[in-house]
Amino acid sequence: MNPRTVCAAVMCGMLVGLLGLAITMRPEAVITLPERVAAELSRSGVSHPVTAVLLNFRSLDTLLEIGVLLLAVVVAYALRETQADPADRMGLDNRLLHAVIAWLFPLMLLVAGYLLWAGATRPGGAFQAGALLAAAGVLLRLAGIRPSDFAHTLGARAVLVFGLAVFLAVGLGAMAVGGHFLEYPPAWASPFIFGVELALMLSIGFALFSLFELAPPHPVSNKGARERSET
Amino acid sequence: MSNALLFAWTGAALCGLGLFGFIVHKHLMRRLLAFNIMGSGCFLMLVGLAQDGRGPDPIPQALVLTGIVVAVASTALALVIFRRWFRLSGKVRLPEDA
Amino acid sequence: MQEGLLPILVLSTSLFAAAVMFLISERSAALRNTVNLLAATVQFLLVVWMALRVLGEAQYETRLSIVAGIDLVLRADALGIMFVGLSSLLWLCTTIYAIGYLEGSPNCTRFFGFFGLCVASTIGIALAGNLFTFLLFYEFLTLSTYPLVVHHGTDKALRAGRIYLIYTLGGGILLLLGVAALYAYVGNVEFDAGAMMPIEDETLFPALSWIFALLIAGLGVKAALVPLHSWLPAAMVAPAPVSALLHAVAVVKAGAFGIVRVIYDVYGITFAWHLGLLEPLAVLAAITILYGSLRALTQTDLKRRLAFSTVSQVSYIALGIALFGPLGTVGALAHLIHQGLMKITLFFCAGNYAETLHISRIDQLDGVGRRMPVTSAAFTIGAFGMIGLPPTAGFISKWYLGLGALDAGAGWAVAVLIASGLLNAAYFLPPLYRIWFGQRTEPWPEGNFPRWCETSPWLLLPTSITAIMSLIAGLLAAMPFSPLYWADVVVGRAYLQ
Amino acid sequence: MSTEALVPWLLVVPLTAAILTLLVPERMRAPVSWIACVPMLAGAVLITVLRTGATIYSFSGWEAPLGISFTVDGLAGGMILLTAIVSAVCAVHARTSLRDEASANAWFWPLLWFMWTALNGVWMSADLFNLYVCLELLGLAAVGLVALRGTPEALSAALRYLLAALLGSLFYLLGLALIYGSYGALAFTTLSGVLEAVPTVYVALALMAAGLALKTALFPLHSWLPSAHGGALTPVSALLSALVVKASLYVLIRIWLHLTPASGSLAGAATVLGLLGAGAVLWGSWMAWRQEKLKYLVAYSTVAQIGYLFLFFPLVTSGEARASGLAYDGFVLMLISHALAKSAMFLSAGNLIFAVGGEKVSDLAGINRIRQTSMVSFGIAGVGIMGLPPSGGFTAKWLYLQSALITGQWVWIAVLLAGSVLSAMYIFRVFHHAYLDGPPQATFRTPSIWLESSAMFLALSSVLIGLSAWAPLEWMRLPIFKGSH
Repeated sequence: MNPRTVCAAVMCGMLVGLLGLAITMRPEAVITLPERVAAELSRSGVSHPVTAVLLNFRSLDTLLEIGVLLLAVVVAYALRETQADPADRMGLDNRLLHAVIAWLFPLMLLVAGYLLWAGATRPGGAFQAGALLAAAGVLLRLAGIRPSDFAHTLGARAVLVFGLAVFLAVGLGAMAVGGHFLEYPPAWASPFIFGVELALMLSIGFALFSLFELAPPHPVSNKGARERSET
Repeated sequence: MSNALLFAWTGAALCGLGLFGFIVHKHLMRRLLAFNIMGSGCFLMLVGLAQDGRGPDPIPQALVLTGIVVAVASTALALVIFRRWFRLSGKVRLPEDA
Repeated sequence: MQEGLLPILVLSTSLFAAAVMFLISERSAALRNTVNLLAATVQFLLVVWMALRVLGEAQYETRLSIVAGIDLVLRADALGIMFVGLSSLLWLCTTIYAIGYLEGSPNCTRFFGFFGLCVASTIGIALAGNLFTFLLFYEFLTLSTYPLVVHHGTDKALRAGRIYLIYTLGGGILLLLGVAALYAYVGNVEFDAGAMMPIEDETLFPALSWIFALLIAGLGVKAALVPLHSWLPAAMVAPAPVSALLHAVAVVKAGAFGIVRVIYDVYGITFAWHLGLLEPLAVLAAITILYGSLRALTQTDLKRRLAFSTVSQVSYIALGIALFGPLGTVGALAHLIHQGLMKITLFFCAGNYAETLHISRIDQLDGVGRRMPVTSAAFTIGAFGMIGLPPTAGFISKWYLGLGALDAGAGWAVAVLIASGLLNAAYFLPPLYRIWFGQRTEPWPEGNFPRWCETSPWLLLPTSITAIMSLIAGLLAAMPFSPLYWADVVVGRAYLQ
Repeated sequence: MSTEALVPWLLVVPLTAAILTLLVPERMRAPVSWIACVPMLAGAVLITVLRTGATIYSFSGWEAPLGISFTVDGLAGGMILLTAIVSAVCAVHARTSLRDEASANAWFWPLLWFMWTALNGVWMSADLFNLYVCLELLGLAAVGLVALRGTPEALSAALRYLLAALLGSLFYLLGLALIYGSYGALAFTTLSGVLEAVPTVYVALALMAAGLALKTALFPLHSWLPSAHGGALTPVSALLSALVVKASLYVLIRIWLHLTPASGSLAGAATVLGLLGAGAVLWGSWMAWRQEKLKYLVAYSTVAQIGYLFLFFPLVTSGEARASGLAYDGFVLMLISHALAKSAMFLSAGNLIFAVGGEKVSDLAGINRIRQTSMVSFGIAGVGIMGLPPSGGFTAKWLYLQSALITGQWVWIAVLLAGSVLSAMYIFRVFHHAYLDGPPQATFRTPSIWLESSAMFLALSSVLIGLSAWAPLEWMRLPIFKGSH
């Protein structure tokens, strides 16, 4: 038995042990936060508490989270430029796939829209909708329908930063009318939030899709193939 | 045991599992998967522990949503770099693990 | 001008020269030399002015707060002035010498840059107003001299540099620990003449004793007290002006000066004596004196012999201080200056021999007196001074040291002084005999010097100046402004309080 | 004017700059960034000068614990200023030094701005989960910057770094889950003083500490650092060593100061951290001494210096108020002066490598034939790293020594002194090679004035900070340590 496994086993055991100890011996404290959320929900502009937390109470987290996603795409761009991409193995010209996409694609767009809209009242929201958009894009890409060299245009980068930009703009707008950063006036809260979510959906969708697009699978060198087979 | 607590325990188990895989595996893809398992464990703990005997709590759910996006971004970044590394070196492990 | 700034001004003259050196290119030699000479002259004049004012009880002090309770203090007191005067004067001489010595050799700007930094740190050490400031410049001196020691970049030089670093940085660590401990236990430690450490409770005494040991060990490295002296002979590979400055003022004297500061201005001589810290130091100094002289006897290389002679001579200062009494102190302080003048003369001469006739070993000195009379005369003056023959400066300081020893009832110290005097004679007279009475058969190598001059005038001028001064310092010892006079002033002020 | 209004701009400006640098054509990205540096510097200076007491800013207008609040106290303000200075200088350096690296030159800038955003967030955020997001943003930006070079070495280093960072964040997240699960709050203001000395809390704190130590590359979890910092592009190395590793340590300090249970002693944990720090000092210096490549030497020296920073924990828990105050001052000064000196050192190392055209320490032979500026700035920075006077490193070490002497903790004194000897060993090894004369046919390029002046500026400031240490220490002192002076 090699030391690495032993070490892994020990660490795993310790972690689980500690967590178990922590879970079982948890102190009972008075929790008020959920009530606070419920109390302020009416002023948050949406009726779904999770969305309220995400896009109003703790909207800064969401703002930075979009930054994280954008960051990943930026790195993908940077690395793509250091190595030119040969023709990849995607775009299998498959009749059936094309037919399915013809049915699925509009449906996916529709569902994405619905999810976005539903976010205000029940589970759903920008990320789920964006993920669906990205999936639709991936389907197209797999079917060989590639958006030419869109990836390298200013337009692509604009779509990527659109969500973050709108989010920032809304936050600054709130400051302009005398509030704190991202502090929506209660009357305007719901349109603001919806606008932000719309922008976020587009950017998230395109970001996820570009991540797929920018690191495509390629026919690998035999060396690599061998290693892959042995692990 | 409330089912929320069951989530917490499952989360703890997943964390242990993920950590084990993360350490024991050398193939970068496996390590990445292990990381994601561990991440799911964390999220389960976060939600389960907070809701044990207190009813639903939107805050941890929102946190987990944010956490998922972050985890997705990190995984995607890792995959991007991993692909480039694989194409340059033809290796699927870090040099010291080869 | 607000006079508190004068110490800063003195310090910054050499810093300025150094800064310029690091900016100008290797080719602009004329600019380099002018800047250095100018800075050195200005600094010397400033120091003279400052000295006159200090004699009139003027107080110069500059404070710069670093952190709460820790100040950077530059203060010009009588003792500091002595050392500043020595270093600025010798900086001027050595700069002239170095210009001649390094003519046409590479990396001159780098050399002069670090040379200026080295002088600046010496000035800082001299003017330091508290132990922290002293420590600051003391460590900085180590850093700025290393590049000078390894200047040639040969393996030998780099090895010497490594030895130098190991010793001095090691000493620096001890000193740092000692100073930090002193600040932690006693608080801010200002230098103040004739101070008496304000400690009543006996419980601190053991701590103070080992702190004293740490401080002396840290300073002893640079002062080359046995057994911490080995770096000094090794550092001989440095260019002649560097060795000259290292031995006469910069490094070795910084250590000795530090010991004086610690005993007089930090612990207070009476308190140190009360703690019984002086006898061990005196014994150590005596051992160093004899050991250095004995090792010097066996050296065949001229510069190495001079180096060991330094090891022995510098300990006179420590000895004089450790002999609890005013006369010994006067001798010690006077020796601080005298030895500087004499030793730099000797090193200049050694440098002249090496540069002009490629003489490095003693057995090559036969008959050089006829080829280079001026240099040889200077060498003779320096050597007589080292031996302590009247009327040279060396005689004066040794005389006072002897009186101090008798005064303190330490007969053994007198014996040590006499013994070392004999040893000095034993290792200086043979080379002198070779120089004047030795016969050389083969002709001297030719150098491109003006016919009227035995070597490059750049080299000869400072040599003769320092030689003459070491003579005058002895002849006119009773006159005002002679080193002895200054020593009297310092000790007077110290013992009055 | 109140500093409160400044707080959001410290995030908005860099985010806007990130967006702009993504939109404008590639040759315009550097100029845009330079322009954006100006408001950042101005804001940092203003918030340091104008701040009185702790400034609290709640985003989206919701007070903590419901919303997210930022707290700008002395420590945060100082770090913001430090970040602004170092990043701006690195931007100046990058403008010139990245010219040859086409794609790096284009994409360095947005990454820089995301990193800057994340750093400011970390310094100010007073909310456990928001800190997690900021740390993630920071980590991914840093990984991206490391990968920017695109060489196999850079990519593997980035992967190693990424894996470490991700694992670290998960541990942090676990601790967070436990704390929220027990106390139902994330804001420091709500949590501080509430946490009891119970196993759950200790487990949570231990998990967080472990995760943050991994992100900070505390010995023996440091193995990812040298390749990441040593293999990256020069300005990136400088930023990473100067600022990024400090961020996770900073979070650890915050947790230590705000979230540790009032009852129950931390001496044990502090000793463990201190011992690991000691190990880092010794091992890191030793490894630095053994390195062939100049930048790897500097990177290992970072490992060692991180060790010094961790000595803060045992010194501050000594129980003696004055000693704790000195320890905190020493820590702050060590942090600042290391940031300045180490970035200066990396930039100078980059210039030297550019000058001699080789990455090895031994390639420096003959460097004395060209202008000495880069060598001198490396030397000045080296003085700070060795902790010799006159430098911030020396003053910081002095404060540490005072603190340790007052409480008679001789172990840490020994570590401090041994550390300075070891660091002298590897720094002077570089000088040693610089004094040798190289092969006569070797050709050297003199770095441009921009490269040299940026390195020199940081080096000189690392000296000045030591000679006027009282000013930053006054600004950055926290209320809990106020009484001790």
